[in-house]
Amino acid sequence: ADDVMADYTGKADYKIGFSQCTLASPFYVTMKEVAEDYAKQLGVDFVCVSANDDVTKQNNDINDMISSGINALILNPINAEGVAPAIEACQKADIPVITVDRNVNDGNTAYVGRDNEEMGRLVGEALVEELGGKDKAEGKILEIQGTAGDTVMMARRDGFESAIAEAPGLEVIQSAYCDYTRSKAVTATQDLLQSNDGIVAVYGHNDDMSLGAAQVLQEKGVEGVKVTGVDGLMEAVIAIKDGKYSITTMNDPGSLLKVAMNTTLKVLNGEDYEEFVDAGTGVIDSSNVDDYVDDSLAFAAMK
Amino acid sequence: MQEHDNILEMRKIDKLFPGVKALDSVDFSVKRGEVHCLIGANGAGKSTLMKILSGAYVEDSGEIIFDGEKLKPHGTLERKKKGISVIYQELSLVNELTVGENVYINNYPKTKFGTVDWKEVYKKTQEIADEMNMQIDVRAKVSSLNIGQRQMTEIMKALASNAKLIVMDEPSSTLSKREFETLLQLIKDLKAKGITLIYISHHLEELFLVGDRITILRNGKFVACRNASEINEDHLVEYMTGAKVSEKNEYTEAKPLNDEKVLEVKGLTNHKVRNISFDLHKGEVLGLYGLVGAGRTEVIRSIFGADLYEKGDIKLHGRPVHFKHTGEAIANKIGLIPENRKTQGLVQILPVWENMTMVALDKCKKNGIINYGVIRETCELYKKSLNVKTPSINTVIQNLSGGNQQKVIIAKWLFRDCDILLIDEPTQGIDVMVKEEIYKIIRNLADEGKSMIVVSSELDELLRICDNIIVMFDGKEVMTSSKENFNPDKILSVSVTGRNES
Amino acid sequence: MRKEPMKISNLLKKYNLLVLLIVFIVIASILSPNFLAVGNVLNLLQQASIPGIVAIGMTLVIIISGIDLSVGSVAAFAGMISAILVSKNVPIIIAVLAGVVLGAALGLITGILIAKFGLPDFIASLAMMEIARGAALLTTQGVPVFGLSSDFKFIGGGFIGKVSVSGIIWIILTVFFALLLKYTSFGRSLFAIGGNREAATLSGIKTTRNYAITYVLCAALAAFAGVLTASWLAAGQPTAGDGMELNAIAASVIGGASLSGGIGSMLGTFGGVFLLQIITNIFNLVGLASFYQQIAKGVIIIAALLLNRAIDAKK
Amino acid sequence: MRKEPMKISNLLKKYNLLVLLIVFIVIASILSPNFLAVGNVLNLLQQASIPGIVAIGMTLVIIISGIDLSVGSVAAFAGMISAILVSKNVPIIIAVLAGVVLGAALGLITGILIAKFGLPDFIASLAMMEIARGAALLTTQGVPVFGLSSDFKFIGGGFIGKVSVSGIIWIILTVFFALLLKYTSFGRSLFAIGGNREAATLSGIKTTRNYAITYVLCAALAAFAGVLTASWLAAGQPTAGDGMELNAIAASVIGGASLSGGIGSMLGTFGGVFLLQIITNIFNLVGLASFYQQIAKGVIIIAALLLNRAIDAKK
Ligand SMILES: Nc1ncnc2c1ncn2[C@@H]1O[C@H](COP(=O)(O)OP(=O)(O)OP(=O)(O)O)[C@@H](O)[C@H]1O
Ligand SMILES: Nc1ncnc2c1ncn2[C@@H]1O[C@H](COP(=O)(O)OP(=O)(O)OP(=O)(O)O)[C@@H](O)[C@H]1O
Ligand SMILES: O[C@@H]1[C@@H](O)[C@H](O)OC[C@H]1O
Ligand SMILES: [Mg+2]
Ligand SMILES: [Mg+2]
Repeated sequence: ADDVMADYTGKADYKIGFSQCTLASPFYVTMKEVAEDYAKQLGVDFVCVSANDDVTKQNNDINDMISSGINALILNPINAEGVAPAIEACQKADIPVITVDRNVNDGNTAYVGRDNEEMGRLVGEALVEELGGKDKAEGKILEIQGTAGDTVMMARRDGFESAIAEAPGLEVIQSAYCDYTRSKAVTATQDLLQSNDGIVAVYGHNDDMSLGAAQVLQEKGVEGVKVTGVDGLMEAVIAIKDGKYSITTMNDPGSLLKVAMNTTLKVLNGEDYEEFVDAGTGVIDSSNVDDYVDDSLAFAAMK
Repeated sequence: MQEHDNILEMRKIDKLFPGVKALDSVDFSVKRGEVHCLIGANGAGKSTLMKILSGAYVEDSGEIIFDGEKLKPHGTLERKKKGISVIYQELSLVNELTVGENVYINNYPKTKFGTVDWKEVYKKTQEIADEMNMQIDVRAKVSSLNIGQRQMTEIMKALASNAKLIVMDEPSSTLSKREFETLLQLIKDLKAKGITLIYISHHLEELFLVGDRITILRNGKFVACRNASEINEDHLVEYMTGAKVSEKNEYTEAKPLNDEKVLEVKGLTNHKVRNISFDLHKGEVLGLYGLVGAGRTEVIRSIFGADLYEKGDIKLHGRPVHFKHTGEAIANKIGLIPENRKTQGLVQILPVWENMTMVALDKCKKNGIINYGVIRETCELYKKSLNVKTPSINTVIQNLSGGNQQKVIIAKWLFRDCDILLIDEPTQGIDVMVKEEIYKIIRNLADEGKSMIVVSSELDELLRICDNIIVMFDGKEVMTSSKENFNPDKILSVSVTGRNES
Repeated sequence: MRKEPMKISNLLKKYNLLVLLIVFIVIASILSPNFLAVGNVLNLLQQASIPGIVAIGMTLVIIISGIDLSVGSVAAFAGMISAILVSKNVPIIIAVLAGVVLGAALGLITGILIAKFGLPDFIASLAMMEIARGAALLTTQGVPVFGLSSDFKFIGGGFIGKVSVSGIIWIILTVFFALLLKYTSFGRSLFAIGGNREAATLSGIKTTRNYAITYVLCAALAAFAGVLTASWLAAGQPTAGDGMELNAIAASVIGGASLSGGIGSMLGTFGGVFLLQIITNIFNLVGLASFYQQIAKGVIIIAALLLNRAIDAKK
Repeated sequence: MRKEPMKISNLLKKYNLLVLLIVFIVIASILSPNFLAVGNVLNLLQQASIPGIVAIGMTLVIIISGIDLSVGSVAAFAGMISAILVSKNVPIIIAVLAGVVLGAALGLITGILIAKFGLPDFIASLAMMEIARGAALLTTQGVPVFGLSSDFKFIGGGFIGKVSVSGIIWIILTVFFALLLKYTSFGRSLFAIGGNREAATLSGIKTTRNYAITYVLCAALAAFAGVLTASWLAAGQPTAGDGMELNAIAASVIGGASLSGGIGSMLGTFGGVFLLQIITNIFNLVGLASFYQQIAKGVIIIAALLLNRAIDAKK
């Protein structure tokens, strides 16, 4: 993955727009920040607008950016179809669209992303191992869900549950949707602990929520529950090192954006580019955590 | 034959409100084409009876026959269509809409497309105004009108709906003498057009000017119905109270004023009034007379710090003051009883005790916190001494009758123990018995050495209680007269013409 | 004698907003030369159309001194239903109508709860906001509906020449409701109800009925806006319309409506919607970072209202 | 003669809510045997404490007939500032105070805009909502602040025995403000202002000042709640508090406050907050799916208010 991470060196004098679905989570904020720094480094003109999770606004934002004269658009769509009109407008204006993190069904030039189902599956498999293997593992797993109807949520759910299905002794209890936010996860965990005995593990659709669950477990003095999540959030990585957290999978937003910027510039310069870049993932647990701890970062970086 | 003479018969009407029997088997009949006066003390049930007539309230039992037809208990719209029009005590106009629009509200002339024909709305309104000799801008917003003009709008509204019977619930209580004259003429014109009128008022002398017959209610019961020509004011009061009137109240004696000046106003000028100057002495009751709109309210509001003023010097006990907030005036033992009970004087949704203690809550504290024992004692005391009729001091004030609400406001300021009280229209809408009580309170306060400025549109009232009267016209002071020289005719003519030639 | 103070004062009221709009347009076009480009203006019209249609209904509700917080989720629910029907090949006109009728039905419930049972507007519509949002999500378990026929795209996303169809619809609806307010008994009754409900009742106006109808209209317009959104995006989005209510209320108030009722105009609201849309548009054009956008938007709303008051005071 | 109908009527008022609460608790404990477990009750206390503290301030504002939409973002902003200070090793007490003072300052701005410059409550606080949210995000460019010292966790997430500290704080604040409302001139003045502002002014009450102070209190309480949230989650979250305002308003109204002002009580609000929290709690306990939760919540709010009215009518 080394060349994926390499900084782009081609000359550039472009205006690049970035339409971000939301900034309501560190994941997205990091994408934006890395992109801004990197753009400065490259000397390209760069604007980022957040759609605040509102598809209508995302379409409007993109139209406005077209009016303001961008040369290319980096897009993290709220969902796969909702920005179709804006993408059409980009096509009409000859503006290439490079999707990042989440993809669209149609009309983009390239996509830089990751396989969220794979992330879920990796966590699931590693967890089954931690709990003693397919045949021995038993008990309830609390699954803290992200945002309703969101493709990322569904992929992480399906990947994880397919791995757990291999172990007949395990049962998954789904929480209410917690929108990837910690405070909602805390309340949900509190309530679910009341009505469920025999919880052996927690799996959150992101680390932020799982950290909330971990906190509740600690407050309630419940021990031995494995806490797992997705993202490689540094706070979770450090918790793994401290033995308070078990597993996470990497989802470094910074690398995503750098690759997306590189791809964009290649497109603009007429160079060769890959239409699909999988930025990759990988498990972090107590066995390899030391390789990833770096508290100057918000998310663990791919090695 | 007799039957057909009556345009309206209300029989055995009962109405119970939670805790109050507002109407108790009331009979009431009105002859076609007459002006029928309906009177009774505050809370006697006059307005309730009229609201039942208009369909705003539904009677508990009883029947109503109008124009030979028994009415079913239904809403205001149907009764309006039948020709019953009520001008409520609390006028029911929409402030943000124009005169014409209020007149034709829900009854618009339409174009052939079924849309509102605005030209026609204003044309027809103007026609009504012209016919009735009313000076009014039919396109003005109601919020910009004075009370008299608002009343005219209500009357036009009734005429626009082809009313056969118009009820006027205390139309005169907020009118000046001159505006009342206009009303009187209007009533005559309406009568001439064959319209029947029901007229409610606490000004007994008016009844003889406008009315053919008079029905008296007491405590929700029918007492009597008499021809106006066969009865006098004393009888009326007797019917209203159920007791013989002791003696006609006399004007108090003129007495020398105390030399001590408690308030000196020089050259007071604000957005409404110019160059007002007067002194108020200890123990003096000073009247401010004038037409509605003369600027009397503005004078006392400026003194009280409720409104800003541009120029003028005010001295309190010889010391210059300039209050920027009502709190400062109150701290200096000045109080103000505003002209509008409902919107300025009281917080309607709060209980009697809270309204009574609102300006003097500090006096109800022990160790810096409010002591409800003190509040209860104080309020019970005033309830008794002012004879406030309320089930309890915890009753929400909006459930009290107007007169009793006014007493609560007076109690509020008595409790504050002010040296100077500014009183705006103290007896508006208040029955004759309570009026007397209020006059007595004012005179007693004066005897105790309190000083008062009383604004009133009822000259009689000022003549009775004041030591001096200032007459205002269009924001200016045009005449000052002391008790020994009171000349009602002169005061009246000066207040109308604005000229003091003598 | 035949002075017409009403019309002059109306003009002046509009003029406040006009001043504001002109100030904004001048600033905007200085900040960004692209602002007044024909493309951008048409862009603006299209962007403003959907919130604009919602704001029409909200203004009606504000005139009767109500408030409707449920518009955003009603829009989402109606959009979902239409999208699902379109995806099942139901004729487009029926799918659109179904969405609008659904919205109207929800509005009727809210309206009855408020007008007949006396629940506070704020809370009744808040409850409806939760219900409609839950229902919208429930239709497809939260998954957006894709792959709608391109015919459906016309009403929300189509163009006649260079002008967006939804923009044209917005203008037509604005004119229609402006006329309704001015020239029908129903329209006039809304001002009476909002200005003084008791007086309106005593004048024989069917206040309860008209109050409820107004909520029906508001919800139906919101639902229609939701259908237009689905059409525009060629997808039903159960999370659409979040925050729509606040935007619509702000637009109405900036356009001169009073939350205490009895005052409001379609033209004012039209301007208010435009003004709010310009704010976001110009920020995007000049590339102001997102966080600053929110702050600036808040500051500008306050400034606009203060300016409004200052102009008023001058009169 | 020494009857005290005032107190009885108060009791009756409370009794409405009590009936509701009991109905709920009975249903809840039938639906889930865990509901009345000590652990769950303490749980509820903790969960309700933060919205509860916000609702105290909101009730004050509602009593003066205002409304404050900015509480959620003020909470977030204050929480961020405290968290940042704690992360920079500023003494905790100072960090907490800084958050609260910041909130108070924002409340002062909103209050002055409303009370002095006459902007509508709804819009002024809406603008402040945008501003504070933007500012909260701006502090760290949107990144949460974590890794806070465990001492800081005590106020928001700590326990004394098994009882949560924030729960205790909530109870203390409720009692404090109930006494303030009942036994101080300032407290009584709020009812007068909300009931009839003009009459209050003419009674010498400093309405403008007290109106603004109420907004200051509301924002300071919201800010404190935000600091507690940061403490509880051991992280400053710039996006925290979204939707807090609607929850707080709903709790106040369910607790008997009237949005037209002059009516409201701390005990009622306490019950209202609890009731809303029970709804979510019981759904989670019985495992009702999310979408149904929203619908059921809306329906229950309506049912609660209708029941409330039915009980009222019986009296
Ligand atoms: N809506 C109501 N609810 C409860 N009580 C009422 C209501 N309306 C009137 N009352 C009570 O019914 C009685 C009759 O009131 P009403 O208004 O008819 O008197 P009134 O003769 O018009 O008095 P006033 O001269 O003061 O206008 C009073 O005791 C009043 O307090
Ligand atoms: N709230 C109001 N709305 C509309 N017009 C009003 C209002 N208050 C007063 N007016 C009108 O404004 C004019 C000035 O009245 P104002 O009260 O200032 O004078 P005043 O001399 O104190 O009269 P008053 O006899 O009522 O005390 C009058 O024509 C009055 O009818
Ligand atoms: O952390 C999450 C990220 O991994 C995903 O893409 O979307 C939701 C985020 O909060
Ligand atoms: Mg009456
Ligand atoms: Mg006056």
